[in-house]
Amino acid sequence: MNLEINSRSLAPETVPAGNLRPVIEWAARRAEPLAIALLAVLVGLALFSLFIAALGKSPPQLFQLMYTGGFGSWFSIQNALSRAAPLLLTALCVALPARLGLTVIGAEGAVVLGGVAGAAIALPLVGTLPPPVVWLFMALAGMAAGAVWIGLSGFLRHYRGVNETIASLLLAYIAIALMNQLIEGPLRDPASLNKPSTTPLPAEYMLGKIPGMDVHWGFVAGVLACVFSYVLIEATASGFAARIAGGNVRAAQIQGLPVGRLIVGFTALAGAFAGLAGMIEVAAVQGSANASLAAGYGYTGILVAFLARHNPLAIIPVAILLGGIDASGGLIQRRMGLPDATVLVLQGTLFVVILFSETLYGRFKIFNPDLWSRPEMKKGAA
Amino acid sequence: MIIGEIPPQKTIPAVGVETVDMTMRFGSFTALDRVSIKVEPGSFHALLGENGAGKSTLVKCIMGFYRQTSGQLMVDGREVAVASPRDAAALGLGMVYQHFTLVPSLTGAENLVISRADVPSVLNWTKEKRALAAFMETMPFDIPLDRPVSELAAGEKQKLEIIKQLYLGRRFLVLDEPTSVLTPGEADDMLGLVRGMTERGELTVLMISHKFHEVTKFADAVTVLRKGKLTGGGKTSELGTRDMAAMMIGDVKLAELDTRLPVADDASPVLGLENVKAPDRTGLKTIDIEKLVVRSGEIVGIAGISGNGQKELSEILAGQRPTDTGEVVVKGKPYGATREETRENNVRFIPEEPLQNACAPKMTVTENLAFRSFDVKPAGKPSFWLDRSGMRKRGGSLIADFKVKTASPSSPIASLSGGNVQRAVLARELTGEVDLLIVSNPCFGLDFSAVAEIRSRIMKARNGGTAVLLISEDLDELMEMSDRILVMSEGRLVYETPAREADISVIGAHMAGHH
Amino acid sequence: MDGTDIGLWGVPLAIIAGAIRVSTPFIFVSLGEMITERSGRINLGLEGTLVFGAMAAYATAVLTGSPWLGVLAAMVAGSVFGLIHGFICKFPKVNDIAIGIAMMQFGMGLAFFLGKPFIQPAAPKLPSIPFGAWSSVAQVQAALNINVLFLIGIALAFVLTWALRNTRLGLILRVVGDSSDAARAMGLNPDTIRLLATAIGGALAAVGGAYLSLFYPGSWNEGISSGQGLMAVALVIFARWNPIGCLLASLLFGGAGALGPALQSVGVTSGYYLFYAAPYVLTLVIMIATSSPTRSLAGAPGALSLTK
Amino acid sequence: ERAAAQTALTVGFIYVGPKDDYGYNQAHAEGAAVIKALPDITVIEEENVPETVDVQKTMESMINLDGASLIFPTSFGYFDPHMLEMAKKYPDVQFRHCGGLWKEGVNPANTGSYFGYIGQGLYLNGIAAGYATKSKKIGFVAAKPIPQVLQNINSFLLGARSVDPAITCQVIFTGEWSLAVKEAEATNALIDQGADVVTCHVDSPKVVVETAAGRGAFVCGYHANQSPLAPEKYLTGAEWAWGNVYTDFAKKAQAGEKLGNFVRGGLKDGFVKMSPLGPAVSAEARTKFEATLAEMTKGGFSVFKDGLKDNKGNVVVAAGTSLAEDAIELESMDYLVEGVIGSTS
Ligand SMILES: Nc1ncnc2c1ncn2[C@@H]1O[C@H](COP(=O)(O)OP(=O)(O)OP(=O)(O)O)[C@@H](O)[C@H]1O
Ligand SMILES: Nc1ncnc2c1ncn2[C@@H]1O[C@H](COP(=O)(O)OP(=O)(O)OP(=O)(O)O)[C@@H](O)[C@H]1O
Ligand SMILES: [Mg+2]
Ligand SMILES: [Mg+2]
Repeated sequence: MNLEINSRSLAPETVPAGNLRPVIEWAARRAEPLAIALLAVLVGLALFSLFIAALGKSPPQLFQLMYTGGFGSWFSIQNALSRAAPLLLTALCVALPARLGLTVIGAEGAVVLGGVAGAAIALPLVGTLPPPVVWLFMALAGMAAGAVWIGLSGFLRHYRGVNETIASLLLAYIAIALMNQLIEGPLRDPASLNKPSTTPLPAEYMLGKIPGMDVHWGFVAGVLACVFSYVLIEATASGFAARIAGGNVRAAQIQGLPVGRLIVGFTALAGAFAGLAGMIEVAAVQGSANASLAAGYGYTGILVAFLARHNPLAIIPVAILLGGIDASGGLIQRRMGLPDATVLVLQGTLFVVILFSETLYGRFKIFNPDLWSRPEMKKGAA
Repeated sequence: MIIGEIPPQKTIPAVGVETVDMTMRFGSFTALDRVSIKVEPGSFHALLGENGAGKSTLVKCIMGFYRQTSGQLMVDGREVAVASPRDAAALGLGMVYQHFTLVPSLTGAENLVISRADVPSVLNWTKEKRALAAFMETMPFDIPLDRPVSELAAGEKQKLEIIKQLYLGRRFLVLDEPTSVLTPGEADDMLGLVRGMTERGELTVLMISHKFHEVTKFADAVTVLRKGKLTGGGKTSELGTRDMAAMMIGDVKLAELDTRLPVADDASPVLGLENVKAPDRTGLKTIDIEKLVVRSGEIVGIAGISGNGQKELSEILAGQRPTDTGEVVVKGKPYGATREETRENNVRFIPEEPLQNACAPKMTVTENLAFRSFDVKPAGKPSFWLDRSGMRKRGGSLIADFKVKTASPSSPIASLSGGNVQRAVLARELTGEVDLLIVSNPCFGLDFSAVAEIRSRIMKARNGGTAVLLISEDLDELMEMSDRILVMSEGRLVYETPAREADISVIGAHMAGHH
Repeated sequence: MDGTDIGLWGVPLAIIAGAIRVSTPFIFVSLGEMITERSGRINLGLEGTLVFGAMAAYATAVLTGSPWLGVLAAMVAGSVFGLIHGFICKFPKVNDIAIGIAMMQFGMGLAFFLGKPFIQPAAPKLPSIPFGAWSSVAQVQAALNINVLFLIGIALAFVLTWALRNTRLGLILRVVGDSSDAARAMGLNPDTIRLLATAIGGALAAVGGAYLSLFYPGSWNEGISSGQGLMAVALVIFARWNPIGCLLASLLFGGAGALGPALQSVGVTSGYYLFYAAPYVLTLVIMIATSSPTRSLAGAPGALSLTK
Repeated sequence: ERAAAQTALTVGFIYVGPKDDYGYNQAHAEGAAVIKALPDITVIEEENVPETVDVQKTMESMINLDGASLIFPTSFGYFDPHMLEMAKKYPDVQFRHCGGLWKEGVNPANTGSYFGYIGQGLYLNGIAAGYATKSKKIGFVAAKPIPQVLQNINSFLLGARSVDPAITCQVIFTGEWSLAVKEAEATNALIDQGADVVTCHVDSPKVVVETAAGRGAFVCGYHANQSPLAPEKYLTGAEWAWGNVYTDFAKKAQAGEKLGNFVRGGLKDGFVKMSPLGPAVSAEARTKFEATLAEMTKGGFSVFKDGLKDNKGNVVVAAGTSLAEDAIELESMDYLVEGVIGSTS
């Protein structure tokens, strides 16, 4: 099957001329991802409704509950934001390498080690330094650990030719083993009885909540990281260089761009963000490093990044959306008697449909100025 | 059975093809407009036209890749409906593509057998090999069939493509720019053998080509397309090159090469390689360049059959391939192709297949044009922020200067035609001071007006003092452009000659490894 | 049971026995992925297919009383997953790696959802053949109590090796995997062939899942798979797209997985998390040792996006 | 409003895994099902809730959206910081946590912990195992070396040694609470080393029970009754009886009485029970099993006593002293006793 949407185009026959055209073109190109994503979400929800209806449950009730549980009240919104916080950072761990053409799926490893490193460095500092300084050290340590882990995948890819998707996955398994070994061995707080953990942070060393909200500072850190990444990629020369390398490594090399440094640098930065997510999990939620660090944030981040098409700003709404779906999962279990896997099915359906919708890009004439007129209309100077 | 329906008895196996008012539209764009051509059985017919004239579209309609919008196809005088390549094959129509369609990891024998329509589910290789050997007896070419195709030389591959079509019983062959990857010797050899087959009535050939000398030498008749319309044709014996060119491009004046300024005796060496060794891409052989110097204001051509280390050489120069020993020197200093060194020495690079090797296909034309300059301020200092409006302005003027045809500066560069991508890359690489230019197959697949323009730009740069290293598989191009020609074979530079005194047959012999 | 004490011999025995017991899912899933990748497509979602296959097999076996019907059901379900993947990836611009990850999520979600009622009931298990009857050592007897699927997996590896050279389908698969253009020029439709190859890959992965739920460990729950499907992609690269290589890599991986428990059982007790990570470390080390930035991977299908 | 809340009660249960896992979570879900049947009680449940901010939000959601006033977060990892955090925020809601160590004065008054002396059940398992073993080697598949698990391993061996002091127990840690293939491999490794009775402490004992029985070894169950999985080989099992505990909490909450903060109980209190003895248990074994059970049911039975050494040779219970089931030291056990082959890290 071959969708030839070109021919039955949706575009106006006349194309506005004059100075407005660049603006209209710009707007059309920007509108495309929004429109297609919206369409895909609607189709995904429709498919999921069929599934729910086939089980004899009511889709309207389900969507009503999803709204109530995810976004229907101030409490629910905060619930969604809390769950979104780590996803913002782990999604960046996938999106940044993706802009360089790398598919990294091992953010979980960086999260886990970032948490352990943050907790470990805090141990000797707590009590001697004020909390903000300790947080700084924890953040640096967590980010360094994550940077090493994902940067290693980038390094192996560029300098050794090892596939980064597989390497990062293997490294994630290894990281979890390392974490368990450390928290049950050298770093174990003897007082952590039935849940092996590092020594917990004292209450005053815990990263608090955003004033007026029941959402920890990790959310702010995540949003800032997304904005930072966006600016880095879109508005700086090194971001542009990275996009060239991601668009075509050979072209970047011919330009003399330091591709190796870019790959290692961006994967390390990506890992640093995931490591920061782990450190925040320790400093804002758990209070210590323990096996709960491997809660799957790294894997959900893959979903978020792909749905956001690796655009750091788009990660913010997508992560909140997923946080909301996740938040409503409990309510769906309790009120409708559906198992918790319902949310997984919904996420999977949305994920598949949204990625499928990738094929629609460039097909709608209305969004694609290249189809508005044949090249004959503009022949350069000739 | 009704007598009238019996097809006329054929006297020769070759198949004739005719199109009647063939029209093909892509959306609102008409790529072929009522084109009627007639290819007699047993003839050698050439199809000419600029890039985008519709040649490929026409043959794709014949071969069943496209369904024409309107018009008829006649095979051996009967109207036929060809809905798929399979239908075309059943009628004895076959095509050899510009880019090889042999499967590299399969052996020649596997390639031949699997392309047959009636392959049994389980192959009896002893039987198949015997049959193949018997078939090869009847062929004018001799090709080893038990090696993976990836190990064959380009000429051997092209021959194998033709053998494959004959093995499959095709008696009408479309050859799409069949000689672009061959040495002149190989090209003559191959076309001569094919011509022999047409003369014996075993085969009909429709060849797409941009090379007039091939057309004049081998074809019986030509058809010329321009912008989707038939603009002329006739017997080659009655047409001159000038007539054909006029039919192709109308009255447009071609860009002319500047007269070559003499190379000063004291011209300073710009690029130097000494005893450079590096593994090739299979990791089994080595590239070994004893000495290579390019001086300011000269064009040094590197000839060679593809796969003899030219790619690796350009990768070494681009810093993509680490060397085992030796170093690359530019203007007397070691050169590692970093951005700083590239910028300081004004080194520019035009690799082959620019969309694959020099562009980021999904980025816009403007962005692609900014690859050299995005990280410096106009004053030359490194810039941290990206200057988007400056980039747009610069892009706009480069698009105008180099006549890049694009729907908009913010279209993805992949949406441009091949020639326009090439132009965009030239615009980027040839703007500003250029002291060293490394070019690889710059005109591959382009029509002659585009070719003329690109060559004239390179020559202009040379006359302005740029040192040019031109790596090309097209000997005509090297003869026309170079001051000195070096031949590369099996990873080494095996022969050097000033271009004025060059003898094509000697160069060809060295290319083929007879040295 | 007579308790013969075999002491330290337990370690090599456990590794061999573990290789036999644990490797079967890896064999199937990696052979399945090998077929898919040989066609020029990559399916990263076999973990979801495998888990769904485990569930489908178990549920069918519970409902019908026949484990073999369970295996069949798994194959059908697995091929449906493969078909969905293959169908979606036919469309231009769709990224096969990303769709794989999405299908993994979808498959696991659906398996957990539909599998809830089957956690409790016990299903009949697949039979095994006592190849160890000659030995008087109980441990050897146990180790050689081999499931038919393991034997089928080994046979399959050899059959595939032969078929890739000597059958029409095998050659077609290689053609499509090496070059879409060449395939199209031959009148083959690469999308259709990749669709079928992905479906077969899915079916085999699901058999791997059926082995988990119906033989070893022989139970259905949400933790039944511990990444067997994800590892397939690594094993196939490791095996250089060669069926016998897949078999050996799976045996190696299975054996390495048995190392941890076996060492603890003979008293090597500290650092067991690190022993458990041995298969992953081993895979990574071998991948690093055998890759090179300047050479393309030997044996990699030319049309595969992963290796470009 | 307040008065209504005293009779109509909404109770929330949170499980870390699937609630039908034939093990830990199922035992709690069965308890929840018991109080679901009581009048004026609504039970709401959520499964597969990770020990992260998720569980905090789940508790809050149960409180805010469903009006829960008594919550049982059943996994150990829910206690600190998650439940404590919520307890501070919602002082009107009662939280009771399974297994945690609630401390007077340290932890909020609206929280508490409950647990059962299941180690005694393991001791009884050990007695059945001690009679059944011929190789004098028994095996234990354990998730992680934490006090609850270590106490179970030790109790199992000491029970067996009360039958024959020559018996040893091999332990293998899998490192995860639920990891089917590794649990099966561990079981096989134990049996390869000669163990002929196996028990376990993982979330879902189904795999261990089936694998061990499949290799011809005897098995003792844990968490719930697994005898249907291996009717011939199942000796007995230590089961939770959470229904009693939850009924007690719920009734008190409905009546507006104060709930206990530190609730413990054993066989005597109906917190823990034993699976019926299987057909393979000899008459001799049955006699000793029942005698010991009767003694335990009286209360004050000490498994750990009198100069007990760990497997590194250190004395861990001073000579002449004994630790009854309610001895608080048992809840921080960090050693394996003499006769257990394995180490705690
Ligand atoms: N599938 C397609 N859909 C839409 N437009 C297409 C498609 N394929 C090619 N084009 C259009 O055709 C033109 C490119 O055709 P092609 O690459 O054959 O170049 P060309 O006509 O040979 O030009 P040149 O002489 O510059 O090489 C572009 O303008 C492109 O927009
Ligand atoms: N699939 C397509 N969709 C839209 N336009 C197309 C498509 N294919 C070709 N065209 C248009 O048809 C025109 C004719 O293209 P065609 O490939 O036939 O040229 P050609 O004569 O073979 O050129 P070349 O010498 O570069 O091979 C091109 O300008 C291109 O714009
Ligand atoms: Mg073209
Ligand atoms: Mg063409």
